[in-house]
Amino acid sequence: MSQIEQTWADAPGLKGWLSTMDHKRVGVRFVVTTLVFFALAGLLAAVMRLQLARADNHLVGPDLYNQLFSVHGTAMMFLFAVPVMEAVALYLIPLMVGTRAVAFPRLNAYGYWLFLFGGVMLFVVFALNIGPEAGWFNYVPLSGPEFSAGKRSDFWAQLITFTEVSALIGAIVIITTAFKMRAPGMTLARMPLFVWAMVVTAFMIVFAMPSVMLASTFLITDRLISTQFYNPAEGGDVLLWQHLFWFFGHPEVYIIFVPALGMISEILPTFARRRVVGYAAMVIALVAIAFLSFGLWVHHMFTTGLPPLGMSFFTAASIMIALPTGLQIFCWIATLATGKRVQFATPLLFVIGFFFIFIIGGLTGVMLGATTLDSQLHDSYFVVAHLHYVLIGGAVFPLFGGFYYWFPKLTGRMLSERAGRWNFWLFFIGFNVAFFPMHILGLQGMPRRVYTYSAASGWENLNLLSTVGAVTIAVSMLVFLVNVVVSMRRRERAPDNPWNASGLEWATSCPPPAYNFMAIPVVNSRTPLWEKEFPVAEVTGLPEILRTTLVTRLHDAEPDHVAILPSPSIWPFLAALATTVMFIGSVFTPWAMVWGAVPVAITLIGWFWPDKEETARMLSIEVKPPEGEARVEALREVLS
Amino acid sequence: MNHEVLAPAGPLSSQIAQLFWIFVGVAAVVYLVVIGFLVAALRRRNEANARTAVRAVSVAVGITSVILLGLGLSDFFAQRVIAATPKDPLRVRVTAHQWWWEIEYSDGQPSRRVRTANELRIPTQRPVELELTADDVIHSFWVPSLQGKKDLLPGYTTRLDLVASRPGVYEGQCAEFCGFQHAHMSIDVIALDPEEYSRWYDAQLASAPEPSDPVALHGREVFMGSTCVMCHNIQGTDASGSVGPDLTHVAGRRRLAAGTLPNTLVNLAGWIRDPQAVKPGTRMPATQLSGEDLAALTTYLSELR
Amino acid sequence: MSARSTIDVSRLPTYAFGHRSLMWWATMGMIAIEGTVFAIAIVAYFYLRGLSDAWPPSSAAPDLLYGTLNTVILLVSGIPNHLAARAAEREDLRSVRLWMVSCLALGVAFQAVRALEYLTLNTHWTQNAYGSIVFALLTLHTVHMITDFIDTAVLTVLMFTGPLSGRRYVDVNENADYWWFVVAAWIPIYFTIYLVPRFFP
Amino acid sequence: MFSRFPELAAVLLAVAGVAGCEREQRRFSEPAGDSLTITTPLSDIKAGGPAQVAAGQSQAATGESPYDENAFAISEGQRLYEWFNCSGCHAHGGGAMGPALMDDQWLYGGAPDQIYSTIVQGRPNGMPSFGARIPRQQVWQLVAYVRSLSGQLRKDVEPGRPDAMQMRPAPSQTLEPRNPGSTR
Repeated sequence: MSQIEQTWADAPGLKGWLSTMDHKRVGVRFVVTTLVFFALAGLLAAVMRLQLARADNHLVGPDLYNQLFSVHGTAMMFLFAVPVMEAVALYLIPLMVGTRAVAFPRLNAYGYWLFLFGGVMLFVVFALNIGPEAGWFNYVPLSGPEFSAGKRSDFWAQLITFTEVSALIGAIVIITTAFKMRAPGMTLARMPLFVWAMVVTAFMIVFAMPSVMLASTFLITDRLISTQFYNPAEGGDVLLWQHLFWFFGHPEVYIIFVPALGMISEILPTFARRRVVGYAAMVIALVAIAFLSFGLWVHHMFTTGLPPLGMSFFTAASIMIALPTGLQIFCWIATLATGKRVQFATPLLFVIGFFFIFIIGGLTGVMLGATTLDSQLHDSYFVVAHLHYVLIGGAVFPLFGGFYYWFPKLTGRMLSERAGRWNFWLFFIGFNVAFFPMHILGLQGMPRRVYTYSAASGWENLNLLSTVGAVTIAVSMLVFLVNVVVSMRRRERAPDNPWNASGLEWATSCPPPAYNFMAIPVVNSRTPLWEKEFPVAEVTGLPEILRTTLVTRLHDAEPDHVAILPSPSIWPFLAALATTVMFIGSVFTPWAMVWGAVPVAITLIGWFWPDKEETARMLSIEVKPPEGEARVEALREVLS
Repeated sequence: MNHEVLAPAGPLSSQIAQLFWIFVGVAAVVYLVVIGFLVAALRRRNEANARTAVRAVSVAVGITSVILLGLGLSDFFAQRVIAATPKDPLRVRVTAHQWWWEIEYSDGQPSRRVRTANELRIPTQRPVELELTADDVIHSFWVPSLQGKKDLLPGYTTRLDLVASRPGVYEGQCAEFCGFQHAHMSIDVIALDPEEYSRWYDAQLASAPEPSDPVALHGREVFMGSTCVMCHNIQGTDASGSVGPDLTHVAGRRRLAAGTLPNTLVNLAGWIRDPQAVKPGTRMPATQLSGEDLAALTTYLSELR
Repeated sequence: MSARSTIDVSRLPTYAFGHRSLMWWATMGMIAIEGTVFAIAIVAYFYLRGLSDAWPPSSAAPDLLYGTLNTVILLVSGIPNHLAARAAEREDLRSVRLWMVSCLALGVAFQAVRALEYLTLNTHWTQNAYGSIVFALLTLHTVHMITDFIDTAVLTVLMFTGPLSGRRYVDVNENADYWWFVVAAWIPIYFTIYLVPRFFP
Repeated sequence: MFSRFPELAAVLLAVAGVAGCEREQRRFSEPAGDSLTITTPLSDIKAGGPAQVAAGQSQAATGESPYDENAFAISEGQRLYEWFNCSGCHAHGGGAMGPALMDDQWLYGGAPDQIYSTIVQGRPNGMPSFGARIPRQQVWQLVAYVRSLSGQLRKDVEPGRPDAMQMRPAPSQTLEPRNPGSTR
């Protein structure tokens, strides 16, 4: 093993597995965990659809049904949609920007462990009949101390704490990696659109998550130590919860959607064999979506009797956000139109599926943005149809396209095209059969979250049809699973660049070595691998006795200094365990926050405390900033 | 069907239905055009040149913003029409509870205030202003045939105007998840001709009729002697519980248990004997009445027209 | 690999101060997140205040003494904090140790005063929404104060015991940034808890 | 250490499971008990006398209160306490016309079946007999709530604060030391 492989290798066995800092091992683990939660939440949806298949059905009682749809919504939103995008980004961004690791590997690992323990907690709690029962947005006073007995809503609030901290950590890691660790020459204008999308998403996470952090903290203190935030009789307010939740809630759905836009902007140009049309317009559109998404949360509250003039402002903002999304769609279509002949591989099939489904969701979204229509459509099955069209159509389809597209990079093997087509068509048809009838059910007056309905209501046939669609989706997910399992056992390895795409992630082997790039490439274009001469130059001289990578300046990606990355350590895993014990303990007694903080502090100090031997090696290669300054200036002339 | 958004039975809901069809029309056209361009882009032989493509994108964005502005304005004007405050409306106070609707007609004289539950009878052609509040959790009053929904919030009084153009039964449903029996919390809005409405209103003001035969009399004694009296109120008797629906004219109602069962003798008896079988989780407890007492009680209640 | 032009980065600095270092971006991220939490908590305070006809609804406004005293101590603690940051950039170990210890001393002082503040709030979190939001704001800041105090303490111990390398000075510099955040965040909270009920009922 | 981890986790899970399961059960209907022909026997209980079950057959079908560990039933008890106007005489546990329920002094016994009998049979000086008026399941829910007022139940099953004017710290108020003797 060469020196670099030795430095970047993890310890063998379980201890090595738990203390790895490799963003690829943590990334794959993260993606697999989110997919397991996706499958579990999908099963809950299947049970709900079976219960709703017939009128006055007794498959599931009201109490269990309430837990089913609450855990389905909570798991899909907090344990699948947001984390899977971050997991894919944490795997791909270092490869796409041309660096050897994420900015804060230990923090990244801690973020994953916390997410895993939070997710396991939710499903264990659901299995123990303590699952949340007031829906994924858990309106007060139903989720408050008087109307939700026991610990159910408390576990919901704690799950929010787990998944937020993990998402915020992911956001900080993504922003720092994308801004400070790009390959030399990759200026902001040459950054891949997926990286742009993830940076925009990360900023949305940073400014949206605190709102739900506060809301869930206020809820848990209301329930456990009798604060009065949501008690209308003591100065509290039930709408305070809705404002705080939806100020986070709407950016949340764009946090799920914007990464998917990034994925499409990576997949589609590869199959159109040309750069995306209007790169600058696309970036501005992403940023516009981020800003606008913070200005339209009240459209979830149109029916609470707020003053109509105020609501018209939010109607305008809700309708306006269709513009940047529209621009992205037009630019993609223009890219397809001006590219070479398109070859229909499975990733492109899923992107085309996105167009067909998401645009319907977008248009029904405009309808829901209008206050008058929203007064009829809000909280009916029309909304259930809309949210699935924009979430499954808008995020899950591009995500599956991304799986088929980046699967060879993650595992070194191609997914089978034939199974891919079966997976796509079953998913596409099953989805539309399941969710389009829900538009009509909503218009026929079927409200959301009803565990049953009477035969006289006339909703039976469409519900039965919808259940058939749901079963088809389940079958297509099975096909995907089989495809993954079979492909993993294939012998032949995928080439470095199977789709001969243009991104830097395809410049290294499949799967990439622990250090990603033996020599960090220098780029001078937005599509490096499609240039005649790649790489323009190579970075050499990075010390190999420690894990090092290059830190570059934000605006022009000129080399700035060498970063020494932390070595593998088990402390993040232990810190996550201690934090989990503290969070779950605080559901049963507030003193757990005090006593639980001691082990958390100890593990964090252990995580931070520098190792003697490693510090010695660090001192051996240390170059103080003043001495290195001259060297930096010299380099910059060479490059410019 | 009498609970459909697209089968309006009042000026307000037809305004919304009309606007809905406009939005659907525009959306359908936009969808077909965009998908048309997509399919063309996928199937074409030669490459379109980049210059025209970029211009096409900016034109498309321009058209999109014009369409969106148009839709936004159409909604704004429709909103102004619907939000216009009616003149001299019939005022009714609706209080939502966990899983039933308490209705009280606000009349100038307190003695003329009718109290009923789960059923709202209104005269046709006259605007009705509902003052909505909730006693426990958030509910939402939604009768699709007549108007959009409005939430009932603890600590707030929200307003909703209804107008029925023609007589008929218009079913509604609670639209905000409110617990175990959110699915069985529906309400009937029955529009009557003005004279028939005032006849019904005066009948509602009267106290409960005296039991006509010994079986009904025994039924009343069972009512007064068992658990019913703790929660329910019957005008003209000393049962004055206020936590359950008012039963003074329960026999005249179209459906029982907030729209769960049609109002028949068998359903009434079944509901009283074991409400949890019909609505698991409802706040009404099962009673341990013997068959004979139950029959007498049901007879007595069926006379409360 | 063909003999392509190469960039030799072997003698570049192995750490840097200010926004050039990765740690600065993590600290700024933390400050952005916690800043948003404080901002939304203050907005919630004014939202609840807008709903009630009297503010504070039933109790007296918090006494000014300890709150103001704590504001002064916090602002004063900015001085050693600033000097510690400058010393870290000069990598002058002796003065880094001196200023960090004085920061900790002031830290102990304002935590003691904070304990007294809790007693003079004249309300309780169970009393009403006013009491709840006032305790929430104060406790949010207190938690940040305590965690920052412990961070600084651990770093100070490290500065005495070692093992030290140049990078540790970057950590001291970033820790000073976070300390500035805790001081700066207190100003709007002080204004909201202490001055608003008194001068803007 | 790692090898024993699965068994340790399984045991922990089971323990948490048992505690969690009962607390979170939502029992809507109980098997209908005996018919409600309750006669109010004359009893020789004297206020302050030895706390024993009233003479005549004890109305309690079971010795142990079925809802001591069921959070849902206790919160239903809290609602019924308001609905049936128990607060009219007992205020919110502090006592007014009727005796206080938050302390550990019981005129007619604080054991579940004694409270059950007190509610069903009524007691001299104003406690009406609710035997015919309140179904058995609801009486047991009230019994469980009354016992939670005086801190006799586990911390995690106690109800939170009601969405009403603040009468007293909620039983689940966990910061105060648990000495039921102090009435506030």
